[in-house]
Amino acid sequence: MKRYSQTTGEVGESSDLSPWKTADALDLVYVGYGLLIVVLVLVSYVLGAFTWLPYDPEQIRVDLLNAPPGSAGHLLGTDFLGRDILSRLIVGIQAYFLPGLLAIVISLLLGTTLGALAGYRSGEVETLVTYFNNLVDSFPRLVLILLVIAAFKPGIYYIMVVVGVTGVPAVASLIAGKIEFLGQKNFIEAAHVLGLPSRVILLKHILWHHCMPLLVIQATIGMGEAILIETSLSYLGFGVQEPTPSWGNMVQAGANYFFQGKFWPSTAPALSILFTILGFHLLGDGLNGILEGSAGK
Amino acid sequence: MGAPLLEIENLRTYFHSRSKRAFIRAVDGVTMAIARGKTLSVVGESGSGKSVTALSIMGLLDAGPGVISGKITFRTDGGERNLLHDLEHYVTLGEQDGRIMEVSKDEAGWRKQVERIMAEVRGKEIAMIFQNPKSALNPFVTVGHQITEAIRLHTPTKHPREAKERSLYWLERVKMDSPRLRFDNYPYGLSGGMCQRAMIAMALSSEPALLIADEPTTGLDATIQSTIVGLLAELKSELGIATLLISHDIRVVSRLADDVAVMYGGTVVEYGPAPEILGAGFGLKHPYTAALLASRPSVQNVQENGGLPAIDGEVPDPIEVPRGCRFYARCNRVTDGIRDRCERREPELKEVTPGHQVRCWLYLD
Amino acid sequence: MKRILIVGLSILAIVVGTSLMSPAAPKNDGRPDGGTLGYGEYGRPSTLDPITSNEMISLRITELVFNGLVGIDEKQQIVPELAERWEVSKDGRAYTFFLRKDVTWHPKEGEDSKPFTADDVVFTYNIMMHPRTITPLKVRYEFIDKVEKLNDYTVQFTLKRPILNALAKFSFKVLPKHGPSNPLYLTREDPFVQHPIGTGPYILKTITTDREIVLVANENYFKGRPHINKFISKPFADQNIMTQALMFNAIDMVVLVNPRDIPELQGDKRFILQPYNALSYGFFGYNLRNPLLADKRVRKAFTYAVNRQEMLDSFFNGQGTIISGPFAPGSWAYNLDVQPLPFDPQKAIALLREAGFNPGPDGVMQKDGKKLTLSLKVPIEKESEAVKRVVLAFQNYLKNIGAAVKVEFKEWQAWKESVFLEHDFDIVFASWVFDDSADISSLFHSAEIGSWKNNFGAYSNPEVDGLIVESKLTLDHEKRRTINRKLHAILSDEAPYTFLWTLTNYSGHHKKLRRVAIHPYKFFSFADEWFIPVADQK
Amino acid sequence: MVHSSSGPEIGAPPATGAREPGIFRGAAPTFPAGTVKLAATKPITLVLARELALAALLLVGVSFVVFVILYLSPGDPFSVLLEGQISNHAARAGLREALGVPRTWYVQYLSWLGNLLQGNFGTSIRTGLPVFGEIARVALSTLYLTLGSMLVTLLIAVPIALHSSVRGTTALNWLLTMLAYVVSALPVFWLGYVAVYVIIHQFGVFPLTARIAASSERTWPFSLLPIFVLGIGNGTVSEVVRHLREEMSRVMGEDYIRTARAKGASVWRHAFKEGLLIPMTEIIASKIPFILGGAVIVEQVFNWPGMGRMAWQAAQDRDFPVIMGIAMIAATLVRLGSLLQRVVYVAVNPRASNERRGAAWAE
Repeated sequence: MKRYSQTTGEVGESSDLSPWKTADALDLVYVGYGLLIVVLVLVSYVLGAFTWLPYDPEQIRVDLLNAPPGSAGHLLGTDFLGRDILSRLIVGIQAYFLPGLLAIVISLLLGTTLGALAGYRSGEVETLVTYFNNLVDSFPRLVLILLVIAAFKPGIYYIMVVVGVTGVPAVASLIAGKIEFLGQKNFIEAAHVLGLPSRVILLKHILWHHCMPLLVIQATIGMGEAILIETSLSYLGFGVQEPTPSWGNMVQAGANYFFQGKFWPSTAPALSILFTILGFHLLGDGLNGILEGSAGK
Repeated sequence: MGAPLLEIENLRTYFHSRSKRAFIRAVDGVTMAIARGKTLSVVGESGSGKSVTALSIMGLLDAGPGVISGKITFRTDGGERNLLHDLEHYVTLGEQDGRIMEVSKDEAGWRKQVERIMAEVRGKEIAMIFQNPKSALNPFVTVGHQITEAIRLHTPTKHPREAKERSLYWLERVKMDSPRLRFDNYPYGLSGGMCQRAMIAMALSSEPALLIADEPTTGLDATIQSTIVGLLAELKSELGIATLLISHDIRVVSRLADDVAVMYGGTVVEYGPAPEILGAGFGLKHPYTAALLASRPSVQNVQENGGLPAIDGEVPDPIEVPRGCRFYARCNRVTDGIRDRCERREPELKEVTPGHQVRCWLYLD
Repeated sequence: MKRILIVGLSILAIVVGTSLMSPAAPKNDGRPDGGTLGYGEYGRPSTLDPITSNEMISLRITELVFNGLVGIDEKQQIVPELAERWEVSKDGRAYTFFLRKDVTWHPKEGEDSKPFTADDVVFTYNIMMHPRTITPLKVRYEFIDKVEKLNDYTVQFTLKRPILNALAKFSFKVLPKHGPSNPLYLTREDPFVQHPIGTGPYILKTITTDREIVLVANENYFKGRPHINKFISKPFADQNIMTQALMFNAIDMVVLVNPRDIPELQGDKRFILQPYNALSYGFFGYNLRNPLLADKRVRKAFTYAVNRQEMLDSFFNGQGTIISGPFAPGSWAYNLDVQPLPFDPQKAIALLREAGFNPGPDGVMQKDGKKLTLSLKVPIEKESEAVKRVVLAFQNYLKNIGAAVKVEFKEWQAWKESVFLEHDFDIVFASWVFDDSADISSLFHSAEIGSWKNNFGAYSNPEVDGLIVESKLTLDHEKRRTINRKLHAILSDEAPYTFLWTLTNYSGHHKKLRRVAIHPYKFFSFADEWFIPVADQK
Repeated sequence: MVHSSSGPEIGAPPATGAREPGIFRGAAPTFPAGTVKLAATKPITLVLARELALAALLLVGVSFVVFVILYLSPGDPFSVLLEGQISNHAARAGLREALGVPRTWYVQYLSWLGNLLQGNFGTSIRTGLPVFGEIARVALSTLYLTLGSMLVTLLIAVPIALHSSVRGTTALNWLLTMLAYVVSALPVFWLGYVAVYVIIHQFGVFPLTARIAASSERTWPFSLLPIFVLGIGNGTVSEVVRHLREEMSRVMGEDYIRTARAKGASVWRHAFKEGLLIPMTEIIASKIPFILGGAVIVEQVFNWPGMGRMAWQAAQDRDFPVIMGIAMIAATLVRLGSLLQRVVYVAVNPRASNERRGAAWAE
């Protein structure tokens, strides 16, 4: 049963409601969940930063290795060195926060610039940007990272720079597409007619008003990718190195005991990754659904 | 000449605007009928609900609430059936002092039912041609193949080669130049006019009882428009197929229509034989019709008014439908005697002369 | 602790003047032939010849494919292999080997197998010593002056000077003259290094696309046909998966079981864990170039601070022995009278204070304003949480006595550079693997300080230097033993390393494999004796 | 994300051409509109020639990027690499010294590129074997793995996408979509461990690589496990679902689909090409890099003898010739993928391929 209703529309008031008022309930739920995750991440970042933690995440307890959850006051148990998993999960955020931010900033800045160029000036510029995008897209990201690692050294920041750059084409073509679309809606021409300088149109109207949601979404997704990449690299031994905790190296270290039936040390961080990334994706989808969905209605 | 081929009774088709959280009353109680072999033409400004009516008949609207009530009786040799049969079971209306404020609809069930009913009607009994033929044809399939498909679906001709011959016949019938060549073309290779001919060929090839032409000339340049209209006129006389012609272009209508229904704001405001309605003089006409005719470019108009009088104001907002006469806001023939009623109550369709009904307080006493 | 640094020098052995005769050609020991043995290796071999290869995986393969003039049995005795007997001249400078006449090389593709002659021995020595040949073996044979072929089955080596246990060094694997495409020297470009042929019990048949190395029994092996038909070396990229592969019969043997999996296998009756004690030990090595560490008391303090037993028990299920000095336990040179320093944090702190350190505001010890913060460099090893455990625990122990250790993981190559070339480290965690537990000259002799030399900690002590040289020169075994015991005592007190332990290596194999004897570090030396009962051959 | 199909009610959706970009960005080759128009009047062969040229151009770019990375890296690994490219014969003749190694960067690059073009990728520092042969040996099994997992991804994504694009959000497809999202968000190697654990303890079979598992008939299906794990866990399922759904619902709103319904023809038949075939090739082509990346991990876990494992090994040993070779080969695969995509696109889309007659006859 799908339900359509009319807010007693008396003659006169026919102004548009805000998209948030009219959004799909589902989309709202997604956004809600996404925001919840974002908040959690931020909170645990702060907690980590001030080391307000149940235990010292680097305190080794040789007598309490791979303890199951709840044992000896360790809410999520302990890892292969008897360190408190919960505390390490919280601190683990630190490993991603700045690096992830770096990656995001790179891909967003470069991406929007190129995208704006491509979408706004067609011709050679566009062709060049397209070439750049396809070029970057030609590299399997992980292989490229391995190459960089071999060439320089396994540092999370090196890696995140690569992640950022490989994220550029996505943003670029997104922005370009958006601008093209708006162009088709004679949006830009209109602005021109009103005598607005291109810069203003580009920055204020297009990027700010129309691309913001997209960029926000991209940012969250970028963070998610940063986490997954680091996890994969940890498995390969190139991720964040001990004793600094990262969710990736926690899953990796825990997984060494997986086949002995000690699931928890790897499952706890794995699930944190899962819920976080899920949150980021749903946030993106929700925002998309609400903002894009309401467009043109 | 017996019962009409198609009878529409009090059809209501609503849409829903998410951003306004309100209903768009696209079609709001339309009643009309098409006699066998005759052409009924629906005229009105864009947004008056003409096309939606047509799509409602074909059951092609599954967005939003869509068709929510009414009856469409379709009579063929196969007997008579209601194209909206049982659909009311899937829709429940919440009314509030005579206005529908809420619709809840079991879309899946509704859709299934529609498909069930329309399965053997679409394309077979009722065929349809659209505006903007270029985009209405499948760009990925050759013209010929699209026609052959219709033939093999709906006529006894199943064998590919025969089907091809058949569709070539129809292509000639619609005066497509060098049909054999066109047969293998993709739509984008053809001009708008050619596409429309192809569309018509495709529609007629299954020899339907009723042809719905939805703004068949829109999106074509003037010269081609007239040739297409000419074609339709010929086919009409040759095939004598009943047609529902939807157009905002009076000239097209006057060339093809037997009967005319003038739609305004989702309802029929005037309904009757073409000559009477489109004929000169302002006798028994709905003010809107009059205005519409007046705005049509013609020698007479120019002589009389030294120019083209446009209708002031705009089409009423389909969301906040006025309680009184829908045309009241723009009407230039309101007299103090009726003003009050015009504003408060909506007039009924009233027969002013046999077979000619008008919805206006002027004629309601 | 899988990464190893091989220190090559001579092998301990009791000199056997005249040889025992070798067993008859066909193995009529009543044990069944047949069956296949698939064994799992963590990682892949680089090259498969005995000369250019430099890691354990290849070493194990070459042990199956090649033979030396002499071999070394379970009891570390020298036994004849390609040479059926030998004579040593009075002055101990001339070694004459009389070769077996019944030995043939594995056949090359589409060729008959050629006989093994003195030429091959001469060829092998020359190719080994050729400047263009890159091999860790060179240094070990500089004591040889020249080699000459007396006749087809007699070859004589002349030494520059008589040395102890020279005979053991003639266990180097012999290559066929017709093997390498380049007669002068052997490089990794030579196809031979990937498809070697030898005289050994198993013939290298193919290397499958997924780098499985298939070896088949050598029907006319001079010691008699080996029992098991096929050896397949299967490379694994994931140790956890490798153990599971063993437990679920995808493979029959794992050459080195990860300590964390030992309990699981011990619990399982289908499998046998076979301990084999590689002559090796793990240690924390200190860089004495750092003034803080130049003070012996600091180094000893660290050693006191570390609870080695606790680590051994909880990280390695107690599979190993704590050591006190530079010699591998089980070696005759090891001095059992020297006890490992006990775990005693108080004493450690006391020593530090004695050395002039006092707790700073942040709890870190400092000496005239200089903090006791040190960098510990560790090679990255995927899944090597054993390493992680030890170093992190070490860091933890030192924290308790007020020494701050910064752990830095670097990938293998980079690690080697910073330790052996740039000497840019304070502490390293590594382990030595010896093939001669009695010679530590390259580790602690001051002449061994410098780029790519083994005394990376720059430990220098005239007394030690003297003793090392002395022990090298002496020809008297007892005298040498006493010298080494002295060395042991001094180095254990000087603590250039914090000596940790010798871990007992375990190979795990399915119980269907019988008569499995494993050589301490060459592993497959006795594989031709292994067999699988007919019932289990499937 | 899950939009009910009750889209914008009145007024047909935007005609083909510009469409609102969703989260997903357009297919692999996002070409400037201009060039596409240009292609429209070209015969198919010409279009393909152009694509090929473009791919070649891109590969040169790739090689340059690879070169720059290596050139900037500390030490002078590149000289090593070049030496490795000198054939054994030359080396034996002692030419290496005589030849030396070119100094200036562009000479280095060009000589390297020249060798690449002759299929000479140098020799592995670790094994001393020619890199090209080494990679060629394993590339096939990686291809097998990646193609297989793409298939799996599609098998999962397509039904979900189609169902929700036509029916809108239903409990069922919502659940499935969520599932797709969940698996996309899991670390793939962990997923692998779980899979292995489950299989082992449910069936007591060890799913190793094809050959080993295939040794007994009963177990051969388990050899496909890596393919499934990669197919599910490569992190692209959710995006594939999203893209296909959006494309399909867009096409469902096209005029010609309405026409098809009006004439009682099968909507699927008419929507297939633009609504499924093209988007499918698009998304797959653009996801190849991700899947290849995932292969690196899966090959580690399942001991799958492929390029990914080789790449890891090479990174470990700083074996530049190998990892550069792999980067090049992988990039080539990616380019091939999008080339294929273009071929399909041009083949099915009359607009892109030639219709000279039609164009000429236009009134």
